[in-house]
Amino acid sequence: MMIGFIESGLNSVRGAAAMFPLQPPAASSIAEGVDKLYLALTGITLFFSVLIFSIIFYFMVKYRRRSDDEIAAETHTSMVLELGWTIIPSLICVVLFVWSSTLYVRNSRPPAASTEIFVIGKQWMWHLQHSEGPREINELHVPVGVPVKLTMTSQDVIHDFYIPAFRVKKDVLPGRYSSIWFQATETGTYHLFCAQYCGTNHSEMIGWVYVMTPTDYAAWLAGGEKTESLAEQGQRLFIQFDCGSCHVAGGGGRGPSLAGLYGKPEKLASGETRVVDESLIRQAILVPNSVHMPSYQEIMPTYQGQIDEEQILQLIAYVKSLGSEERNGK
Amino acid sequence: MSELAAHGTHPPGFAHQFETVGQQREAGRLGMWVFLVTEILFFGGMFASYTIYRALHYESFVTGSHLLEVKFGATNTYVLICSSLTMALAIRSAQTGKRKGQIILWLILTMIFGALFLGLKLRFEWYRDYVDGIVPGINWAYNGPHAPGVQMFMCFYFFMTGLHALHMVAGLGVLTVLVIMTARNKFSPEYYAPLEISGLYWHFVDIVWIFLFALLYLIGGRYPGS
Amino acid sequence: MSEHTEQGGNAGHVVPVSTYVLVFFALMAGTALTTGVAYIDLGRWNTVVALAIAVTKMMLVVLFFMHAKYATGLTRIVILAGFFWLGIMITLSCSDELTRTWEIVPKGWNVIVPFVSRLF
Amino acid sequence: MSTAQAVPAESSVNYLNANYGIKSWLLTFDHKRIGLLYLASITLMFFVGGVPAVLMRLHLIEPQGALFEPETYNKLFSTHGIIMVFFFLVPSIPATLGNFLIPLMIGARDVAFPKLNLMSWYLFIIGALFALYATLSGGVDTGWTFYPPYSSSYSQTHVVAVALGVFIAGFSSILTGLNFIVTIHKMRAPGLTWFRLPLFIWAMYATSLIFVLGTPVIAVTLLLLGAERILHVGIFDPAVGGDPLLFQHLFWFYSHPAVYIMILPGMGVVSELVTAFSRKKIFGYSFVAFSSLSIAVISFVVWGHHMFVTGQSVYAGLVFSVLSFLVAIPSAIKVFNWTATLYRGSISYEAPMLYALGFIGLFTIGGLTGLFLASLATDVHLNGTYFIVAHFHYVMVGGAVMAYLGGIHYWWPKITGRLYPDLWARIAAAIIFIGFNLTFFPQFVLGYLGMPRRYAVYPAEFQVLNVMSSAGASILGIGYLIPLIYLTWSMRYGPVASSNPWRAKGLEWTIPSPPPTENFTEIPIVTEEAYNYPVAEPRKYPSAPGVARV
Repeated sequence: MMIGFIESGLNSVRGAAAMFPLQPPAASSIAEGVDKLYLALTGITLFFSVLIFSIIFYFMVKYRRRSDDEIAAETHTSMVLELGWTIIPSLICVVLFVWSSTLYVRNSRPPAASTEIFVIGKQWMWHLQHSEGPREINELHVPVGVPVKLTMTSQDVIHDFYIPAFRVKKDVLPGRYSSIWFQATETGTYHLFCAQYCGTNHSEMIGWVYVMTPTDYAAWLAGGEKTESLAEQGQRLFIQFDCGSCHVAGGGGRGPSLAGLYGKPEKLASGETRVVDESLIRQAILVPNSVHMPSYQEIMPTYQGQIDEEQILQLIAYVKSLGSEERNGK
Repeated sequence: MSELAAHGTHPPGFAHQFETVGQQREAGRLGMWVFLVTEILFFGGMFASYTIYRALHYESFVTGSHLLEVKFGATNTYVLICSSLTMALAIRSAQTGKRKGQIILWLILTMIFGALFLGLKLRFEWYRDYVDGIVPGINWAYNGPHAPGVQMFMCFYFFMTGLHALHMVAGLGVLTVLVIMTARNKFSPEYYAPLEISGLYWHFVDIVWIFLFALLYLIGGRYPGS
Repeated sequence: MSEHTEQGGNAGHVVPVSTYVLVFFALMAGTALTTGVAYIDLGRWNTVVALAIAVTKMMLVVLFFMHAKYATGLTRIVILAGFFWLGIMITLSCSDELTRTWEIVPKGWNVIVPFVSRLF
Repeated sequence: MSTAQAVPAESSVNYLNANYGIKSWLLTFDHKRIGLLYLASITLMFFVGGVPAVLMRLHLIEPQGALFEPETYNKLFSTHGIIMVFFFLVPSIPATLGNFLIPLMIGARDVAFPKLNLMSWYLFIIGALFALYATLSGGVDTGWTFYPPYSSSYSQTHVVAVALGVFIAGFSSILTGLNFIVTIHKMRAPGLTWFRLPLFIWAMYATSLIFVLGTPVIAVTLLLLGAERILHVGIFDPAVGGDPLLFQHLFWFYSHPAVYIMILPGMGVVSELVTAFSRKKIFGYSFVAFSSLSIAVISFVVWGHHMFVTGQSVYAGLVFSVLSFLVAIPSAIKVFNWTATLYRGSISYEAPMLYALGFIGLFTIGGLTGLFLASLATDVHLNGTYFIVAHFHYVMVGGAVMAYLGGIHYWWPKITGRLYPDLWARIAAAIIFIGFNLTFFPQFVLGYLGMPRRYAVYPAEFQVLNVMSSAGASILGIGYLIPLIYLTWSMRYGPVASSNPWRAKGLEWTIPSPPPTENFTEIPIVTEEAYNYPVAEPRKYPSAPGVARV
C-alpha cells in the first residue's frame, strides 16, 4: 500500500519531468562530462544564493528597526572575513577553471579516425555532405558510436552549428573552416539549430540529426540515389580545371605534386611552417600566392569567383584521398 | 555665481564652479589629458586592427606601402614638427607675458604649417592616389599583385590619414579661435589655459602622425628587393 | 631652469627656448634617420628600428613640448593608462588572431617567440 | 561637517524655482538640471525600448509566433537591445544620479566642466534621434551586436543611421566620463580625502574610467563598419581577407566593460542604500572601494568569453576563461560586504531598501550564473541560448535597473523636494521583483534545454516555459508603470520633504531639498569618514527637525 503510494508519487514526478524537462537529452560522449560540470555549477550557484538570501533574511528580521530613533550597534571590519571571502571564491574559481578547461581542450580535439562530414551554412539552410557522396539539407544522418568530424564553412554570413543533445556548438564562418566533432551514444532524433543570428529566417535554419545503428546507417548510405563519393567529384573537378598540368603526379611539374601532401608540415615561402590542412588547401586555391612553396614560382592563378565552397570541399576531399592512397601504397 | 563676490575680484576666465584659479587650471589640464587618452584608444582601435592585419597579410601590406611615396610622408613629418615647435613657442610667449603680437605670430605660423601639411597631403598624395586609381571604394583600378590585401592596406591608409587630417582641421579651427582670443587680450601670464590645453591637443596630433609615418610609409623597408 | 610665474605648483612650467630648439632638432634628425634606415636592408629589424625611433620621438614630444616632464604624478599615470589599455587591446586580440593556426601546444619561449616575431 | 539647516523648501529659492521657462532648462549649465534632463530623456527611452520587449514576449506565446513575421521580430529585438543598452542602461545611473549627486556628495558647486556637461546631453539627444529615426523609418535587424558580414553586407535595414546614433551617443559617454573623472579628482571639498568619499563616488569613478577607455574603441569600430557598408571595401569581410572576428574583438573590448558601466553605478547606489537604511558604516569600506576599481580594470581583459564558440583560438579561449573567473572575486567581495553591513544594524524597509535587497539577491544569481559562461566547457553549450539572455537580464535588469529605481526613490526627496507614497513604492518594488523572476528564471531552463536566442519561431516543446516567461513579463511591465505614476503624482501633490527625510549621512543631506542652484552657501569642510552613523548603544538617534513621513 505504502510502496504503491510512493511509486505512484514517483511516477507523477516522472510525468512532470517529462512535461517539464530540466535537462536536454544527453546523446554524445562528451555530454555527460559537460552535464556534471553544469550540475556542479548549479550546486555552487544554489549554495551561495541560498546562503546570501538566508543571511539577509535572518538579519532583516533580527535587526529590524524597532523604533524610529533606534541606532545601530558598532561592528568592525574583520580582516579574517574579508580574506575568507576573497580566498574561498578564488579557490572555487581555480577549481572550476581547471575542470572546465581540461574538459574543453579534450573535447576540442577530434580522434584521429573520425568519419568526416562537410557542412556549408547559407542563409537559411544547412548543406551537409558525406565523404561517401550523399548530400543532405537540414538533416544529418550519423552512425552511433563512431566519432564524426564536421568541417564547416559558410557561404554568406556567420552561422552557428548547434546540436544541444550533443553539447556541441561552433560558429560557421565565411572564408575559413571551423570544425567540431562528436560521438553519438544514443540512437534517436535530435534538434539541430543555428545559434548565431544570421538574418530574417534565422529561426528557421534548423533541422534534425538522426543517430542510427551502424547497420541502419550503412543501409541509409547504400539507399537513395547512387552518388559519386566526394573525392571522385573532386577528381572530376581536378581534371576539368586542368590542375594536373602543373601539379603533376609524382613530381616534376611547375607545381608541387599533391600526393601525400595532406597532413604534412610544409615550409612556405613566407618562412612559416604550416601543416597542410583543409584551410591551407582552401587558401591555396583561392589566394595561391599567400601560401606558395619556396621551390616553386608564383604562377598559380587564383580561382576566386570561379569555384564555390562546395567544389572547394570536393577538391579538398580529392587531395586528401591522394594522401591516403600513397600511404596505402607503402 | 552670486557668491563670486566672496572671492574678491574676478580673475580673467575664472569659472564660478571653482574655488581657486589653480584648481581651475589643473582641472583643465587633467581634462585635456584624459581626452587625449580617449584619443589614444580611438586611434588605437585602428592601430590594433592594422597591426593584426599586417601580421596576417604581411606581403600585401609591404606591397601597399610601396605605393606611397616616402618623400611626401617625410616632408609632412618635418612640417608637423615645425608646427609643434611654433605651438610650443606660442604658449611660452604667453607664459612669459610677451606682447600679443608675438603670440599671434607663433600661432599663425603654426596654422601655416598645419595648412601646408594638409595641402601637401591633398595635392600630392590623395589627389594622385585618386588619379592613379588606388582609392578603395571610390576609384579602385589596382591590378598588381596581392590585390585584396593591398586594398585593405589602402583602406587603413585612408582611414588613418583621413581621421588624422580631420583632427588637423579641428586643430586649425581651435587655433583660429585662439588667435582671436589673443587679439582680444584674453591671455596673460596668469591665464593662458586655453592656449596650453590646445597645445597639448596639437602635439598629440603630431605624435599620431609620427606613428602613421613609420607604420604606413616605412614598414618592411624601402631597400631594393624589399 | 624652473621659473614659475605664479605661486604654488599649479603654474605652468616655462621651458627655455634652447630646450625647445634642441628637441626640435632631435625630432628632425630622428625623422631623417628613420627615413634613411628604411633604405637599408635589416630584415625584420627595419620595423623594429622604425618603431623604436617613432617611440623616441613621441617621448620627446610628450616630455618637453607637452610638459609631461614637469607634470604631476597624476598626469603621468593618465598617460601611462592610455598606453597600457592600448597594449591590452592589441595583446589580447593578437592572442587570438595570431594563434589560430597553432596545431601543437608550444612550450615556454616557443610560445612567445613566434607570437612576437609575427608582429614585426 | 557644516551642520544642516533644514530650510522649508517652499520658501527658499532652489535650483528648480530659480528661473522658469523652456530656455532656462535647455540652456542650463546646472548639473542638477542636466541630471533631470537626462532623467526625462532616458525614462522616455526606457519605455521606447520596453515596448518591443512586451511585443516580443507576446509574440513568443506561440511556437509559430503569435503576432509578427520573423523580419519584424528581428527588428523588435534589435531595437530593444540597441535602445536599452546604448540609450538607457549605459547613461542611466551615471547621467541622472551621477550628474545630480557627484557635486553634492563631494561638496562642489558644480562639475568641473558644466558646458561640456550640457553638450553631453545634446550629443545624447542627437544620437537618440538617429536611433529613433532609424527605428521609425523601418528599423534595423542586426541585433545590438552589429556582427559583420551580416551588418556590413547583407542586412537591408538602417544599419548606418543606428551606428551613427550609437557613435554620437558614445561621445556623450566619453565627455560625461571625462567630466566626472576631473570633478572627482579636482573638486572635492577640503578634508574630503579619497577614503572619506561615499562609495557611490568610487563606483562612479570606476565607471568613468570605462567610459573614457572603452567608448572610443566602439566609436572607431562602428566607423570602420559604416565605411565598409557604405564604400563596399573589405575590412571585416572575409571575401577580401578581412576577419569578422576582429570586429567582435573590438566590439567586445568596449561592450564587455560596458556591462560594468551598467552594473558598477548600481553597486555604488546599493552601498549608499544599505548603509542608510541600516544606519551603519559599510562593512569593509576599502574592500568595497577597491573592488570597484578592480572590476573596472579586469572588465577590460575578459571580453573573449563572448567568443568561445566563434572559432577564436583555443589558447586565447583559455586566457580569457581564467581572466573571466577573476572578475567574479571582486563582485563576490561586494555582495558579502553588503550582507555583513546588515549585521547588528537598525534596518528599516522603506522602498529604496527593498530595491537594494532585491538588487543583492538578483545580482548574486546573475553573477553566479556568469560562472557557467566563464567555464569553457559549459559555455560551449550555453552560448547563444536563452541562458545568456537570462544571465544578462539578471545582471542588467535585476541588477542595474533595480539599483536605478532604488536610487531614484532614495534621492527623490532631494531631487524634487517631495515625498512619494511609500506603500505604493513598496508594492511596486515587490511586483517588479516577482515579475522579474517569473520572466527570466524560466529562461535559464530554456537555455540549458537548448533554445537559441533571437528565434522568432521555436520548437513546440519549449512553449510551456515561454508562456511562463511571457506571463511574468506582463507582471513586470505593470510593475514598471506604477512608479512612473506615483512619482509623477508626487512631484505636484507629494508631501514636502525635509532636507534629510531618511536621516542619512552624506553631504547631499546637509543642504535643503531641493538644493539651491549653487548647492552649498559655504563649501563644507569634511572631518569625518563616510557613513559615520552614531553607534553608542544607549544614546538615541538625534531627531532631525522637520521630518515629514508618509
